[in-house]
Amino acid sequence: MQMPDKKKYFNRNFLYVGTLIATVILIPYFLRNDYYLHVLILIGLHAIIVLGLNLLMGYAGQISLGHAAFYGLGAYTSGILTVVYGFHPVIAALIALLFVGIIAYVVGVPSLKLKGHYLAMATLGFGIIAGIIFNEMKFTASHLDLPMGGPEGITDIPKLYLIKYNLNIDQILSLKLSDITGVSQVVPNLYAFNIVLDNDLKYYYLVWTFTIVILILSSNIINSRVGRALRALHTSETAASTLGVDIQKYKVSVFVISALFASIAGSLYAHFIASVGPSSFGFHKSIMLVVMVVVGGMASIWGSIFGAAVITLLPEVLHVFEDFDIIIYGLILMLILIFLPEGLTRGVIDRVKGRFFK
Amino acid sequence: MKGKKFLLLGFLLIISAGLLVASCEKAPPELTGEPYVIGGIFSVTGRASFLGEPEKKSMELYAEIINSEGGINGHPVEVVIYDDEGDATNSVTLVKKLIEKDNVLAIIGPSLSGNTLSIIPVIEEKEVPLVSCAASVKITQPIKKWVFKTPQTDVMAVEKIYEYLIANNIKKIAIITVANGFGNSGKEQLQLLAPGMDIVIVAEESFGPEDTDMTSQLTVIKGTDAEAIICWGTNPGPAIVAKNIVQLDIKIPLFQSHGVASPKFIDIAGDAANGIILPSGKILVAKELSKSDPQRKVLLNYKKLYEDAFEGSNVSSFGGHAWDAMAMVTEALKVSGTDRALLRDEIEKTTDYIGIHGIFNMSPEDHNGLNKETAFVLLKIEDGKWVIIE
Amino acid sequence: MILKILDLSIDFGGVKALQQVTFNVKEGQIKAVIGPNGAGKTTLFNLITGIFPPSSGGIHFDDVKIDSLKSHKIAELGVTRTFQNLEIFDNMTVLENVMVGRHLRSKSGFFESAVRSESTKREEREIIESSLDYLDFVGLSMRANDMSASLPLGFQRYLEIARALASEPRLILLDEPAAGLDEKETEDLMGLIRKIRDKDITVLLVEHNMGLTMEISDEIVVLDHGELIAEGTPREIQYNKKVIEAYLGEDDVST
Amino acid sequence: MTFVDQLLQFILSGITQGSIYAIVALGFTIIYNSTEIINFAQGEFVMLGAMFMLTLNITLGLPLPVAFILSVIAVMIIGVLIDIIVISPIKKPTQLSLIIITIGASIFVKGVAMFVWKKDYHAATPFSGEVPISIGPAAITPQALWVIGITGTVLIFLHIFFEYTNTGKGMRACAINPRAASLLGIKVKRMVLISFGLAGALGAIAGIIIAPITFANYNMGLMLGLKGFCGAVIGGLGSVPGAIVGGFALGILESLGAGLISSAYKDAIAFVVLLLVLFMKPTGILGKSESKRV
Repeated sequence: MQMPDKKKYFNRNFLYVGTLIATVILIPYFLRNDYYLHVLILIGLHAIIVLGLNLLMGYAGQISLGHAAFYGLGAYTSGILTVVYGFHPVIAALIALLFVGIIAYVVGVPSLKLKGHYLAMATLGFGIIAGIIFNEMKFTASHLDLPMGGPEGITDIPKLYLIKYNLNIDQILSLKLSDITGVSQVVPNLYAFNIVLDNDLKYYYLVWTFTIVILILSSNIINSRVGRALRALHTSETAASTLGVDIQKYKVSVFVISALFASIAGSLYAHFIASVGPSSFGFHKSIMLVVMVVVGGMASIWGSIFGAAVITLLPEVLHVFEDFDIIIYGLILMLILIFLPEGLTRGVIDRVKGRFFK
Repeated sequence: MKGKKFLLLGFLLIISAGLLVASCEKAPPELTGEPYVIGGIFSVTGRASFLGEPEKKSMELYAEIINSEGGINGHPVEVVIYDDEGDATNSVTLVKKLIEKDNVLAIIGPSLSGNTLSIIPVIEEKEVPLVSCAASVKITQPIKKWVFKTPQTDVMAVEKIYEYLIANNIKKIAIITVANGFGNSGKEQLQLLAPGMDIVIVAEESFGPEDTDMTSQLTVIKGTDAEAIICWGTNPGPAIVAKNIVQLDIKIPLFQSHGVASPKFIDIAGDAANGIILPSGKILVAKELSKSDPQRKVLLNYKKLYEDAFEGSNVSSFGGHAWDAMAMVTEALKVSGTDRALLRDEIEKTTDYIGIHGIFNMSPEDHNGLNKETAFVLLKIEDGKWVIIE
Repeated sequence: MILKILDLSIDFGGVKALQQVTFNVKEGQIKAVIGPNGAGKTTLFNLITGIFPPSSGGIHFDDVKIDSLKSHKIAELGVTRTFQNLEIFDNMTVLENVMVGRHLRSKSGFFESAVRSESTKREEREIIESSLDYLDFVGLSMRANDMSASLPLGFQRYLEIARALASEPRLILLDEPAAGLDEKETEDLMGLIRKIRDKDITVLLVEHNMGLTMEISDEIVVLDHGELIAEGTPREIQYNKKVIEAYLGEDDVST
Repeated sequence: MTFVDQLLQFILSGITQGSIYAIVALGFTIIYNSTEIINFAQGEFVMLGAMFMLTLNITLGLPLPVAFILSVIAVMIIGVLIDIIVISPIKKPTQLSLIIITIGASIFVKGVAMFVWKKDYHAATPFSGEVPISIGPAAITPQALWVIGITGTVLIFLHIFFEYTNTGKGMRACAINPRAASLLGIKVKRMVLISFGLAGALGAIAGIIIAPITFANYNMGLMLGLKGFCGAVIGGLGSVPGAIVGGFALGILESLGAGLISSAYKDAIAFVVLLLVLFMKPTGILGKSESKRV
């Protein structure tokens, strides 16, 4: 009996993951400065969200036009908890995960009973409502001189750190809120385990570790029992349910998972950009994320990385056209969808190698 | 089917070729020394384009003029301007691009307060002087070593209006503000200063930047005992508010913010604009200023240069912020050369610089440098023209 | 009695698809449902597998009331089906289609699958093995890694059967499996259905091919315009006046 | 001003706002009806209508009716061009790829409009002055009455077009079952072309009549398109009267929300209601329910 595709598939996948890890480690040595590193970090953040969105849209076939809201919720929760309430960043990020998961469930259960345009409209509506709430939320706290939030967003979000000891014991004991959030307070690295991610290179490695881990998790999900159930319900919900697949449960689960991925990216964003504002999580951001999925290639894990990279780099390249960059951006979107409907990955790679590539 | 594809390809190629040609930059005049590069971040497109567009034009115009007069000590001034489209994430990316890739000596902008606050950590870490064109008081309070700003803080505009209210013993007011950075910062100052001048805010309404009808909010205000309405926003909202007030036959006086201090407002509000009072930079009434006013010459010069360079578009106070910033940075460059720290110190030493928005006196404690006398003047719109009240 | 149907009726906006249909299916039996087009055969299958609920009446499987359950719950009890117009997962390979059939017989959730725990790996190997067995059962193992959409019609029918069998059902509903098959393929199909019955899986069959139905069924139920007009062994049905009338129309009842 | 007066004013303003959303929603419904496409570029057709009207009426000084017709024709041509160049070349269109391609088209059109008409806000001349008409204590601008009137006439025209003309019936046939329609000799491709042209025309009309109220700017299309789409869904996606009812409902709802609850959350209230409608009755107030047969 012919050796099933599975074995051959796995060492091909290890090869690609290996090359990705190698490139991620090596790239910084070729880059001259922080700007390229900054763009690469943004690509990593977008890739995390797009991997989740691809599980939802590419594999399970459920459209979401409001995923920037989960990205924003993750970022805002991390920002608010660390700046206004002085939580430790890692704890804040975990609370953000839980909070976003609950909201995704509450929104997901009713929305995912809908199909096609109606689901698109429900998620779009949710995205806009979240955008308005980000714009209106205000936070006042004792140690803040002016209220935080509103259109100007939350600022002075501390760098991500694991353990941060101060010099002397009594200072540790009388740890004031502003101490933890004080960004400019330079703590000499007397203590060996003073792990503070204060420069872009460290942050780059952190973000891309998350991206690669999430890529592997997504790939595992796809090549497993639950992945097949998702792909089955994408083609025919009726057939899948007669084989025992609980359609509603799987749709909501993959919706919540994609929201959790977006929340992780949000928390990483908050500590990287050090401020969160409504302008970064609006309707146009949700559209950009969906474009990354479609352009990268639906139902293709590697398409997510590729799509995130191309669409994040595009505006940087188009800056040379100044005001006309949005004309070119719209043009490129149309061209890709007309000439390469299955997305860049499958389209380009297929034509180059002429072989099916998962 | 085949024919249509080539039709599409041909059509799209022509468009992109046309745009490529239109966008290549003009070759800078050749000057000896290596160029002084100044960076700019403005919201040139998107919802805040009425801020970013004039700011970008003013900055480019100023550089052109400086270069035509021999640059700075023989060094040509080169400006590198990026558009953050109003998104704070883009501002952070672009500030790093300016510093790392274009290694600019100083940065002017961003146009919006939220975007300015988001890039401050990078500015302080990389120690590059920033002169913001956004108004929020948080930008310069608490003082940040490397951060300056040219726009007057909203506090001064609010004070101007409140003083007028007290002079005409109007006690109860209603405020209606736009739900963006500009409106929010104005609302905070209106609320903060009201008790001190025993003015009571009896109604607080707001409207979205793209809303097209505010009659509901104004009907609520009409139901209160407010004696005046203060609308804090930027076009087109305030113009719609003015027209709705006429529609609802609301008689009490309407005040606007310096956000609409431009001829554009009168164009679109039409005769609903008459009778409106608002604080504004002196740019709008440059001709009517008394000869003794030192700013008159500077304002008329800027107005003439701007309207000659960009026929069809009239000068706006927002462009003035970038103009003042360029003036201060280029003055400081004469002394500092390419040393950023020295450049920062020089900017901080700017004294008695007569700018578009007033007379700037920077100091280690004040990185805005404007006081309310010189910053604002109160204007009234009478049959389509600006008239100075005070 | 593995399946009991009692006074089952349903109407779509006035159109009476089924009216008071009552019949039972014995364990291990091959029972056929025949009737002219539009008699309500596929509607009956849709009701049994919970695609939509009936207007009235009841369906019991192993004395469990299933007519208001969701179709995935019904599948859990051991009832599955094939489809008249094929609902193949064309975005997957032949093998993967059958692996979906193993869904009920495996349990690793999102978390175990994501981290690829030992139990998941073991379970994946087991799923692949058993799926290959079922492909072998229907004679499709040589096409395991091809895309399912590339299979000819006949093979796609066998794939659906293999996929349904993979969920190890106790009752399988075959919805016109012989439609579009040639002489030889129908012959093979008959052998396959017998092999299914030999794995004591009860078969409920909807089929137009009279030759196949008469030869293979233990009992036959005849529907006409949503009503049950006859039930009995193939011989009794062949000479039942009402059945002939329903099929051949009024006048030439004399033959 | 008693509470009742305020309520009357809220409703009147809601009707003005609702009529804008209604006519924009109509554009969505026409294209959705014959192609199942949600045309995210519909908002840009509205913007183009307003902008063409500005150039023809104010810059070139053509009389109002002439400028009105020319603008409508111009946007109709653009709508047809978008179908020929952008929509029909797509090989196997999926719901999602169509949503993205119309978004790409809307970004492209917005970019070109910014290039042509620059970024300022322009005031359009109202059809019959600006003296408000008072209905009891409440007041409404004449332009608002024009908007309601024209929306009404357009509705009647569409009713006649779809009920009594062959092309109209052909388009409805395509909506229900394109394959069956093509078997009957209806050229589905041409029907789609006409529906894009018609949607262009509707967008243009909407843009022209609302510009005096909302001012015209290259960026006005997005939010208007979203609200129009919202109205179409609330009213029942695919039903022409539904679009009108949904549009007005959304307008009145927003106006009441702003007046009675909080103006800051006006849009949020509108979209919350949209979600409630979607969750309770996805097919909308007047929509027909579709069931998928196995």
